[in-house]
Amino acid sequence: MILSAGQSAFRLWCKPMVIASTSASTSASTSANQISTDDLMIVNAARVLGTLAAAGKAACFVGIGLPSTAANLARRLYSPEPVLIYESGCIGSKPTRLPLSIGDGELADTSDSVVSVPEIFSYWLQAGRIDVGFLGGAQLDKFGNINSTVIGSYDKPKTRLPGAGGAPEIAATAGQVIVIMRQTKRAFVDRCDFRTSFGFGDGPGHRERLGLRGGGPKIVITDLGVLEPDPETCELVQTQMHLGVTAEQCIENTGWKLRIDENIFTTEAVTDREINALRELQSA
Amino acid sequence: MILSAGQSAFRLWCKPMVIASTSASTSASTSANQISTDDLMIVNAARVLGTLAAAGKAACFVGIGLPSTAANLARRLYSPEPVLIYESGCIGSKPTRLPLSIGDGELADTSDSVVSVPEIFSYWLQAGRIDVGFLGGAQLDKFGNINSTVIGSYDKPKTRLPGAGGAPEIAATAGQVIVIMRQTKRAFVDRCDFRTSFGFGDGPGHRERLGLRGGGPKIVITDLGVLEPDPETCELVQTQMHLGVTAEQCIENTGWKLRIDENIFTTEAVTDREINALRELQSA
Amino acid sequence: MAEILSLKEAIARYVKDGSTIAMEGFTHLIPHAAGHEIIRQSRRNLHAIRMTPDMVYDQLIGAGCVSKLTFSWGGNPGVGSLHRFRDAVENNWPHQIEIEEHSHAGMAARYVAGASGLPFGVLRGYVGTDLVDQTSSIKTISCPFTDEELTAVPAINPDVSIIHAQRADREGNVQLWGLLGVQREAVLAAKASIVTVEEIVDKLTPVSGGVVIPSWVVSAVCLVSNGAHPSYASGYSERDNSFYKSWDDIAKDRESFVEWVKNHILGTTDFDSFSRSVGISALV
Amino acid sequence: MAEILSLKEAIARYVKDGSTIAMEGFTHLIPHAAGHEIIRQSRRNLHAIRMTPDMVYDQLIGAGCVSKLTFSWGGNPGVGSLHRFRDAVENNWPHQIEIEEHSHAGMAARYVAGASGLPFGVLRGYVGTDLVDQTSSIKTISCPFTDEELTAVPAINPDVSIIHAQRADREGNVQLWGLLGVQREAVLAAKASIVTVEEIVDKLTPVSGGVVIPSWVVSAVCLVSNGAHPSYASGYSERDNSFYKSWDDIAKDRESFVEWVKNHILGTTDFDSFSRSVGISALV
Repeated sequence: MILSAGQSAFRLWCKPMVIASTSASTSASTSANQISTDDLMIVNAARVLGTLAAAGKAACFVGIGLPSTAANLARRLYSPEPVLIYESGCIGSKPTRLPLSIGDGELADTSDSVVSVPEIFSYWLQAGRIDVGFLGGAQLDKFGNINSTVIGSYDKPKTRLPGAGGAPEIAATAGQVIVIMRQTKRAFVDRCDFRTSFGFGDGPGHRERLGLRGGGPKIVITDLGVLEPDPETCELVQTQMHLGVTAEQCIENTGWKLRIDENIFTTEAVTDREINALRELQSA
Repeated sequence: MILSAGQSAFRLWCKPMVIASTSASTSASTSANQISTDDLMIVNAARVLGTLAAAGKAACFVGIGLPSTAANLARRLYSPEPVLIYESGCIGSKPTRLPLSIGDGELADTSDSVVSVPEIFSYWLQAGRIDVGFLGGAQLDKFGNINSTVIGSYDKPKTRLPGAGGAPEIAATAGQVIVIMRQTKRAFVDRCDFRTSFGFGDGPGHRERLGLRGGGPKIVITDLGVLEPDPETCELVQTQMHLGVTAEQCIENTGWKLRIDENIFTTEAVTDREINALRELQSA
Repeated sequence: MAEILSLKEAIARYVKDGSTIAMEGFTHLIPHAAGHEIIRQSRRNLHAIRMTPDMVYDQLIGAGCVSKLTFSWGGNPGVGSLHRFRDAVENNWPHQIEIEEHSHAGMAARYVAGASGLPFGVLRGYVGTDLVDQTSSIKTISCPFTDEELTAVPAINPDVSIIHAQRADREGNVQLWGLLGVQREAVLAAKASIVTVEEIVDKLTPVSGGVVIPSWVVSAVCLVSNGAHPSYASGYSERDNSFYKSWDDIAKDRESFVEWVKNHILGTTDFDSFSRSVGISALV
Repeated sequence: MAEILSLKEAIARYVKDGSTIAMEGFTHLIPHAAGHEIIRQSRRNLHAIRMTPDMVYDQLIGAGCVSKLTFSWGGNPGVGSLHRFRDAVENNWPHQIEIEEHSHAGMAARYVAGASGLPFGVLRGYVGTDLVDQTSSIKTISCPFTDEELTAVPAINPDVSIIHAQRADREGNVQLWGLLGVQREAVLAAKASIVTVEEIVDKLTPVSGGVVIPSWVVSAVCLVSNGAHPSYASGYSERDNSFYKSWDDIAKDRESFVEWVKNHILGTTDFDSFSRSVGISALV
């Protein structure tokens, strides 16, 4: 069964309470504020985090790049703020500018606590203290599994990718996983060449059979819109599209036979407040 | 076979090089410097540590009481100094006065490094970084096993003792163990009521069969003298007596059929330098 | 996020009859005030866990709050026996208590496992000792790579862990320094946690050797100045060694113990009133 | 006790052809100078271990020093691929290298086991991923108490671990602060260790968030100011992000890489001369 809008997790976050006062129709449109597809992904990810933080699910395991930008944007837009945790050992980081790397000194200097790398994975991630993990990769399959290891075969790879990093245990353990990736036929595949991070595996019940404690990939934010897993089949379904994107575009840019939610709707336009906060963050 | 003097470990330490310049016949005899049996044990233990430190075996796991006093006395008398490690997490402590408890703030304040209690046992003791461990207890048996758990049966103890603490793993893992205990028939028993810390178990080869990595109890320092394990039978043998102590006294105060080393000799008298350093330490 | 509560309210909310509690502190930062409040609220059938049960656990046991004790060393450091603990084990007074006995290394491994979300910890420990025969919580485990036999111990995950720390900020972030013991692990292993602090400040400033436990892993923070007495809080107070010595006389005798608890704990309303009653000053 | 040596002497003494080496640093404090010296001394057949092999491992691999790489994430953070690493894996240039691939959580557990003197570490990890099929160094293990299945990974115990730290004293005690990564574990797990430092001082003063690695667990301390460049040492330098970016172009092409190594590493005598050669200033 395709998700009804009522079941869809995005219903929770498409209208975060704290930005309800901003008119939903206010879209940022000045030329200085051209909204890129990166901006769209960042803002929508920040909204999810804002809603999760409001629900008390605030501890967010962040990687550098779009996730870090989104998490720091959420810190500026929402109250309560999400708690940012970086695998370099920083807990409760409140950087005043965007960190350039996961080991940026700014992260350590602005953290509540800095711990060793072994500890961040044992006492914090493995212990189940992380509510939200961000992941991305070279390939995402229809069951939300991610490949960041190799394109082609493992022994004779066409492309050797960086590898697992913290991803396998984030995917297994975080309360839920938010995937941020550009939606292309090459990246959104029927089956990953290599399963680096486990999503829903081969489908319903697979996570449970393996005893994984985290909730898995609950939302995939792309440059075209949002996908969410059908709660019955675990297959990722397009549930939301950015303004101007068509269902055909989504289908064309997906390597599996993508289903479109019957109640699909358009993501709320990026507001001035959001884009201004983002620009401020990026220029800090 | 009884130890010959040449085989006996004490040959190594009865004349620590750094005090060789002090006349061996200089005994401390002023009334202000009455030598107690505690003093005798402390000074002799400090000498062992001094010799071990000179041989590069300097990392010493210390408990409060006589061991801590002996270790700190050795720091004042010998160069290189032993490195003092307390189970409260202090590594390389250099207290200026004797700590009153294992958690004395002075220990933390004067340490090279303060780590958590889990870490002191995993990264430091278990990893085999401790050269010397001091132990004591309510009962010591002829194979150097120690009881600090119960007198009587475990379920209906006549006397409930404090228990294991760090002792079992110190006994198993330290490069060697120095036992400091008063020699009495009640304490020096044929077999411990409870084996809290493993010495040589039931005799030769037992440590090896269990795969224990440390050297076990190599020396027992008492108020009467010194016992060492016979390298063939592993049984503790009296190898040294303090001035004025007789072999009969040692035998009478030992609960097993104590053997006296044929080359037994008298511990070097406590020197002025030693007792003065000890008094200075005690009054600091 | 931690709530700032009165100690009375925090104990009432989180410590229930039958709870498994851990009150940690390795000589330094022992949460005495919280122990008193548990006695005042007449909690019963507690499973009390602690590496080094000392005076405050002696009080809990003697006051009849404890039905099971899990520990590794139970004594009055530098003084001698815990008389109430001994009376309970030796004579079932005031009632029988079950004991589960470990070594420090084993207890530390158990807390680390608990804090890490693992069901067990692995160590080189207990081998050859009689401790293994007295509990089902010590088992052997084989290394899947080397076939070597090691020891496994089950994770500790208390219902509530209670610690004392130097200070917290108004958001409930907790800072402690000096000897850290196993307190962070105890908090991270527990389902709920209470931290008594010397001081609540607007902003935590970094302290050398200090750690911060973020508010979001703590349940309640309670302001109890000098709440570790007769233990101490580095930077705020010194250990009251004479109080530890005087405990020996108070606890030796059932009547004097009962009288003391009646007058100074049950007969007082909080730690300040206790302090006035026993004549200790909150300021050092 | 650590000896204070020139980096040239330390590498010559401790890094041999065929050695297993770990050069750790999590974005912060990466021992680049030491990596260059290994290339300069033409070490071959190294088993190189690192959680996050980045530029310096790319250099070692491209220069033909490495026959096996054990790692969890191999990329140029914030920039992209490690071209020499990819060329080795994809095209066997300059020769074939064996890879042993893990996740961060698994590598951290392996170092912790190594530092703790255990043959293996336990974690919730790798479950459902294809990583388990590619190495014999990931196995399952059952909890002896709950029967739950977990993952075991073998300890890492390098022949030599090399790290960079802020400073040391003249006795070779090492102090580092800021993001600590897995460096302390790498040193404690290794049979020998080399630490390059920004500065050697008379006395180490406490630093908030700092740790001290005592001299007696370190083999050699080498003064190499700015020796982490283009990584950084908190308090001494900032990350040279443009250098990381420029590496992409240098390493993309075999010829430009070979030329770069020839001119700037093989053609220089030490890190100062390298720095002059590439035009970086030792002072920030």
